[in-house]
Amino acid sequence: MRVIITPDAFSPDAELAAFSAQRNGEAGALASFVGYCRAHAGDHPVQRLELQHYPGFTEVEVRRLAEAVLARHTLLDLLVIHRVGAIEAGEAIVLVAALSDHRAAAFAAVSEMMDYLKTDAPMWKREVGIAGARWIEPTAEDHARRQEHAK
Amino acid sequence: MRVIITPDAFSPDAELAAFSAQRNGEAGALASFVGYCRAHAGDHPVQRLELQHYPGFTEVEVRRLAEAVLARHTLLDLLVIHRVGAIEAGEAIVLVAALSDHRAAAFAAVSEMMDYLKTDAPMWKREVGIAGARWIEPTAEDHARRQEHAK
Amino acid sequence: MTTLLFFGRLSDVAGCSRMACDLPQTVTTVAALRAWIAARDPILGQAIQAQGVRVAVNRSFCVSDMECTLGAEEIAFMSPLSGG
Amino acid sequence: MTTLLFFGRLSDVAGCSRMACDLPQTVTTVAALRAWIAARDPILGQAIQAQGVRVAVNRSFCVSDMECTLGAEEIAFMSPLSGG
Repeated sequence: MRVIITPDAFSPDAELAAFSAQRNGEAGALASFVGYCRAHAGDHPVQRLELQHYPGFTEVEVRRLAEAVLARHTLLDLLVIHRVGAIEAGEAIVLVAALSDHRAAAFAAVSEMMDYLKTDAPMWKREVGIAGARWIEPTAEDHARRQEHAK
Repeated sequence: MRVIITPDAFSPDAELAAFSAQRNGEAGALASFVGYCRAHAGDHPVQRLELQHYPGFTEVEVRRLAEAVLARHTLLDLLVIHRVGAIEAGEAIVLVAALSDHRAAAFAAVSEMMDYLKTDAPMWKREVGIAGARWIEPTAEDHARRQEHAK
Repeated sequence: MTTLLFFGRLSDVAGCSRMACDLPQTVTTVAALRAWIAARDPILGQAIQAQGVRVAVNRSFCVSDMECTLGAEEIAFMSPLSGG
Repeated sequence: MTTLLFFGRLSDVAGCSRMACDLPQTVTTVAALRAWIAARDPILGQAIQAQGVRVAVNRSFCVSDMECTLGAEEIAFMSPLSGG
């Protein structure tokens, strides 16, 4: 399992290729998700996102969430990379990938990890546009999805 | 939307990178799944899979399934690549990827497309090992998952 | 002339994946075709009755065994599908 | 000396994300700390009462407002989390 919280831009393609390359013919299923910073939110342009985090706490909590996902599903490996700091439109914010023998476990793990990140990871997202900045807070839907997973 | 049924080996990493590159800062969410040919099934080694298909029918049916997925979810794009013929252990069998504004739609589309492929796509999978060949047929679980989607 | 196709496990049972047949005029439905096959090859006849076997006439899935096969160019018997 | 941290929207309201305080001996719980902050800055005091705000004492999430803050080095007030 690798959990990386980083201020540096990363290539989800390259990270996913490296993650999948270590499967050695064993895993049958690779599910993944990449969240990108969009150039628009609704009808207004977005210049960048700023992800505030709590150094020393964010890393520990995200790792704890990833360990919970790993414990709940039969996985061969799990990868979580999350940007913090300033993220330009078009750049990747988050990559989650799971290798498993079975597709259902791989899908469930990635989906659940994303739901956890949305509501349980100590990070705060601010959208910066021409008109100024605004904080993005989780939606009722995010919380509802989170509630579907047992604690 | 691209739907490819091919006897040629493909690189899921390269295909996914190309698919994601055309998003132009618009899509916020990329979900994907890769199914690989495993080197083992349970405790016995697998040399390769052979995927029989029905030329002229398989292509039409898989495209029809992909169109149904596209119609049911708010997607920006959908990619389906499926190998047929002889597939060596370690090679990719299938890649499904969906670009969307929202992660829930992207996840649902990929997961549903995989479920359809398992039970509704005219393809027949045979596992070839040292001891001989055996046909793989969908499990009760595959059918149960498929039943969760409306027709 | 009608081409019968067999896929998956059925291609092993049939001993081939493709068979050109001159079907008699009495074979007008999928059900009649099953009976005709069973009369000529009882083992294959039983195999195409197995649960999960699907039939396509001219590359269109059949919903009922009463579907017409008259003049069909291609009729496929398919073991349970297993892509992905 | 205790460091108070404010994250998300709360860092805007507090006007800073970090504040070093000499908390009085009477501030022994999270509830008492909220009241102490509200007395000094009513707007911030109201903001930290908002739904979804979470508190961590020494980098551990609080479950109850009755949790002890005595001798805490770091207490964080966090707007609703929004990663991913």
